[in-house]
Amino acid sequence: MMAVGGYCTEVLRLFAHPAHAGDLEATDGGVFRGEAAALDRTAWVALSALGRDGRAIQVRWRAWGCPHLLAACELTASQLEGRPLEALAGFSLTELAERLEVPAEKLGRLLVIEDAQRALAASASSSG
Amino acid sequence: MMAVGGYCTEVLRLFAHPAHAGDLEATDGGVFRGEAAALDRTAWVALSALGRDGRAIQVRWRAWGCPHLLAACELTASQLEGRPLEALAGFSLTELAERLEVPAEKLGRLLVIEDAQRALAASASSSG
Amino acid sequence: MSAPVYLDYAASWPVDPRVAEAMARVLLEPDLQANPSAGHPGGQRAALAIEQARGSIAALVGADPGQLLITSGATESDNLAVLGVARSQRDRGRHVITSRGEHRAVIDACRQLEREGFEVSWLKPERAGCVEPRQVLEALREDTLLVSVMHANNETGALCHLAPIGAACQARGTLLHVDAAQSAGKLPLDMGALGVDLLAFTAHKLGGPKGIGALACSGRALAALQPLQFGGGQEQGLRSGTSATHQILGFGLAANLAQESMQAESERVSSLRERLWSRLQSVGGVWRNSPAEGCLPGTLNLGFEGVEGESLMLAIRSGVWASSGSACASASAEPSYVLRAMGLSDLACQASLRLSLGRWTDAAEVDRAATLIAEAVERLRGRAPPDVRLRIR
Amino acid sequence: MSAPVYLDYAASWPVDPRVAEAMARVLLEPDLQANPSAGHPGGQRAALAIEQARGSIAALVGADPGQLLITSGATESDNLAVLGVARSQRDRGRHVITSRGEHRAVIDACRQLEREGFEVSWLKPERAGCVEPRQVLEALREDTLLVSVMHANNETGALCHLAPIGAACQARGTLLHVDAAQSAGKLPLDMGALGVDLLAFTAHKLGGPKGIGALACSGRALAALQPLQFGGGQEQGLRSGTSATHQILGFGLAANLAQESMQAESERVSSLRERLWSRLQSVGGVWRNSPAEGCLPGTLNLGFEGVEGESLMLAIRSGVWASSGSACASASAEPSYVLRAMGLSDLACQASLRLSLGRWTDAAEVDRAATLIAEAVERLRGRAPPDVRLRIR
Ligand SMILES: Cc1ncc(COP(=O)(O)O)c(C=O)c1O
Ligand SMILES: Cc1ncc(COP(=O)(O)O)c(C=O)c1O
Repeated sequence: MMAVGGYCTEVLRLFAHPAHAGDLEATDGGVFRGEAAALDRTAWVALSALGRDGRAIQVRWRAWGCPHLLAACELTASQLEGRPLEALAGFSLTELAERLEVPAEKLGRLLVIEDAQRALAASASSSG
Repeated sequence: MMAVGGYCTEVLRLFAHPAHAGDLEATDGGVFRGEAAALDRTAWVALSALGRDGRAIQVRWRAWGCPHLLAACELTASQLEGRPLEALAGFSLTELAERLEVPAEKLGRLLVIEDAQRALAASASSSG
Repeated sequence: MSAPVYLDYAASWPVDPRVAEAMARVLLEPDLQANPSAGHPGGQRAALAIEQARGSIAALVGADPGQLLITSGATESDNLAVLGVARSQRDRGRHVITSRGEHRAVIDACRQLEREGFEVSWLKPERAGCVEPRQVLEALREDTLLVSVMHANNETGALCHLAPIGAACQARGTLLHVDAAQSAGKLPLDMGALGVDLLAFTAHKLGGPKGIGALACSGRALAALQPLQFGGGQEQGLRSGTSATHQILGFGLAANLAQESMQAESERVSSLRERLWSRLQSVGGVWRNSPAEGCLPGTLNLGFEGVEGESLMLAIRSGVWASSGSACASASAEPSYVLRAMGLSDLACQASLRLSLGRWTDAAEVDRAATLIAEAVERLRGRAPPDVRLRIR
Repeated sequence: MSAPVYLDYAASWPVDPRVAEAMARVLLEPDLQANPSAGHPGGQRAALAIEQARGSIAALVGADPGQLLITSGATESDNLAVLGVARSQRDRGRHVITSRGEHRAVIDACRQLEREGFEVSWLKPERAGCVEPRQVLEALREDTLLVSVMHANNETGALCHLAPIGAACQARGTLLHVDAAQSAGKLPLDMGALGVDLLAFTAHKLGGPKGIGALACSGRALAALQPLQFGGGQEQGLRSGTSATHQILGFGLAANLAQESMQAESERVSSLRERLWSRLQSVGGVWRNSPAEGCLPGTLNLGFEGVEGESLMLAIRSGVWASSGSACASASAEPSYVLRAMGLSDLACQASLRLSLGRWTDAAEVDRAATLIAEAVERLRGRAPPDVRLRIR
């Protein structure tokens, strides 16, 4: 459902309460990082994950971009949390884009999240 | 001064109180008549004058046409009254048109009054 | 002294007081003041309210909201339809069909097309300003891009049979534009069922504000239009310019009110019109230019032998406001083509008067107007040369 | 909770309540409901009221009432000027000069001219969206029909030096069109003294209603215009369509009110804008896109390092309504040409925000807005990757 303002209620909720926004410090476990930016600089995403026992037990994001991007980062981070480290990439954004009702002209920006995920996964596997 | 409605106050006054509208019956004196219509039938004027002692002692008009024409007829009749019968034609309408603020596209219609005056004068002179 | 009787609804309706009050609230409502294109909640609220009104306006002519382009009035809608289709489709043909009985918005847009190299077939209306379907069918050609005919004539109220024209145009892929400025909100209209591709109408002829109108478009019409004015991309990019929230909301409410009362009003108003006609016949020497059947409920065009129209207008104007000729065709003094085409002499054309009734006309007003008009007719006849009366027709 | 602070005056002003109330009276006044083209006293009264309002509107830009064409807004006025001059003068030349910093109403009308075979010189604005007179002078040619430049840029508020452009155009007999939608009613304007031939403005940017505007024209401009829409012959035959009495009277009153308070308001509003700017500087990493001198009183375009514009808009929107980019340029998400031409990176363009103040902005609102914006900036910076802040320019 579109709320007033061109954003669906899910985007508004995630934008207002970004529980996974932030960074991770290495405590007991390794911290992996992945970062990516769009060529046209309309989106910039940095992910970090705290790995323990082969799983990402905490995932955090920082991003520069439109509300849809920020909400998508929040959703991604919450969905990555708990996954095996080797499954941090390859996560499809189609369902997420639908859930957030991302307008067509912004879909390209979400690919930056995929890129950051891939970078995150690469960092986990190289240190693993 | 233009009053509301596109007619100056003089036209409104003459239209509302056409003292000289009507016809004349021959009483003691001769009654002369002159009539004219515009080719496009946008104006039709009939003048009648009661002559006595070489003068038009009463002048009346009937007309079919717009308010400017009717007001011009009233003004013409009142100005003709009292004139020598031989001076019933040749009366200029320029001053009258200005006084009544006749719009340019209607000026042609006033010529019908001139024609009717000429016919009136001719009728007076032929019977004189 | 009582207020003058307003019998000039065909030129413009007084704004419905309910519409006026709603518009006043919109103009004073802080939440609806923003630019409807703005991204913040203020803009979005205005945009949402507009979309709701768009639905009401579209429903009046059997259209979906997505088919409705909002304009500044029927003049703009007519021009957008005629110029917009022809200019963008000029590679597909150069032929347009319309009639000499149309409103000047269509006539003058078509004259402009002639200057731009198009060929226009000017049909001669056969019935009180309206063309017969047969005339259109005969004029249709391979290269005809557009047919533009009016639904109800603004001078006489005569109604055109649209359905056969629509069917013929659809069969050939020719776009059909209909000027329904006079009929929208007064008679049921379903553009899809009638085969109409572009339908122009305006708020101020149905109780809404002046300066706002619409062009309802079929899908193929939307695809075929070139805008008259370019810019911010409002109205699907086909009519740019900041949306006028209060105007559109006023139009929407007027459309709802018209829809609700259409059936009852149409009966009430046409019976008042017949009452007026029968009272006026008492003065004798009166003829009716409007058809008795197949006519808008509120329009009565007539003439009095021996009485010139403009003088009659002036003679009654402290008590009755009406039009000689067509007020929406502006202040020009040209004799009406529509009436001349009906076989009336120039004299009879100049003698004609349009009395038009609407939502606030009542029987007492009709009777008062009839009395005043009859008196004025007698008075003016007394001032006319005796022969005029006989020769008028 | 207090109402949101409205900082989007550049997109549209709330209607002045005095104007709204006057319009409500007009909409409910029986004597002003008739079609202003009608010959009876109802029509004439409306026409007289309109002529009075026309005088007020014209006076705002130093024009006579006879020079003023009333339109549906600045979009239509811009299109009428650009398309109307070029189309009617195409036998005298095919060259038009404008800039890439113009409002889309001018840009898209000029693009249409290109499709119609005209050649358009697209100047690159050198200063916050405005061209320098030198640029125009260099581009003028023998066959230049029209120059179209804006007075105040809608995104940045930067003002163009019109007088040297006007003088050069007059010396060559080239018509000069100026889009003054942002400046009319806020700064003194005398089109004659500036050598401007066509001047477009709109009521809704100065406290009047949406959906009504004007194009003020010199004598030679009036002689050179082809209408966009044809019909009843209103507005000297150059803009047909039933005149919208309530809209024009609202525009007239808004023009009077703007005229009266122009000097005082301009000082008051620009000092509030500086107050806002200085409060916002406390968050650091803020840059100003609007020029500090030669700018509209109410416009402040700026950006915050590390903060994206649309997210900032959303973060503040329960408390502050503003625009990222240009709301009147519609819902398109293209990065602003004006800002890019100022040398800003795409990132910085996307970070930019337009805060615009007007008649009902006060110091308390400015302070509240500054606090809310500063908090949101801090919050969003906390969510951005640390490097963004450094690399943004
Ligand atoms: C048949 C018809 N078409 C078009 C118009 C023009 O409408 P608007 O006044 O909304 O421009 C009118 C009346 O004015 C009309 O009667
Ligand atoms: C510079 C400029 N020109 C033209 C317009 C369009 O004006 P309107 O909304 O009246 O069509 C605007 C704003 O909308 C503007 O800022």
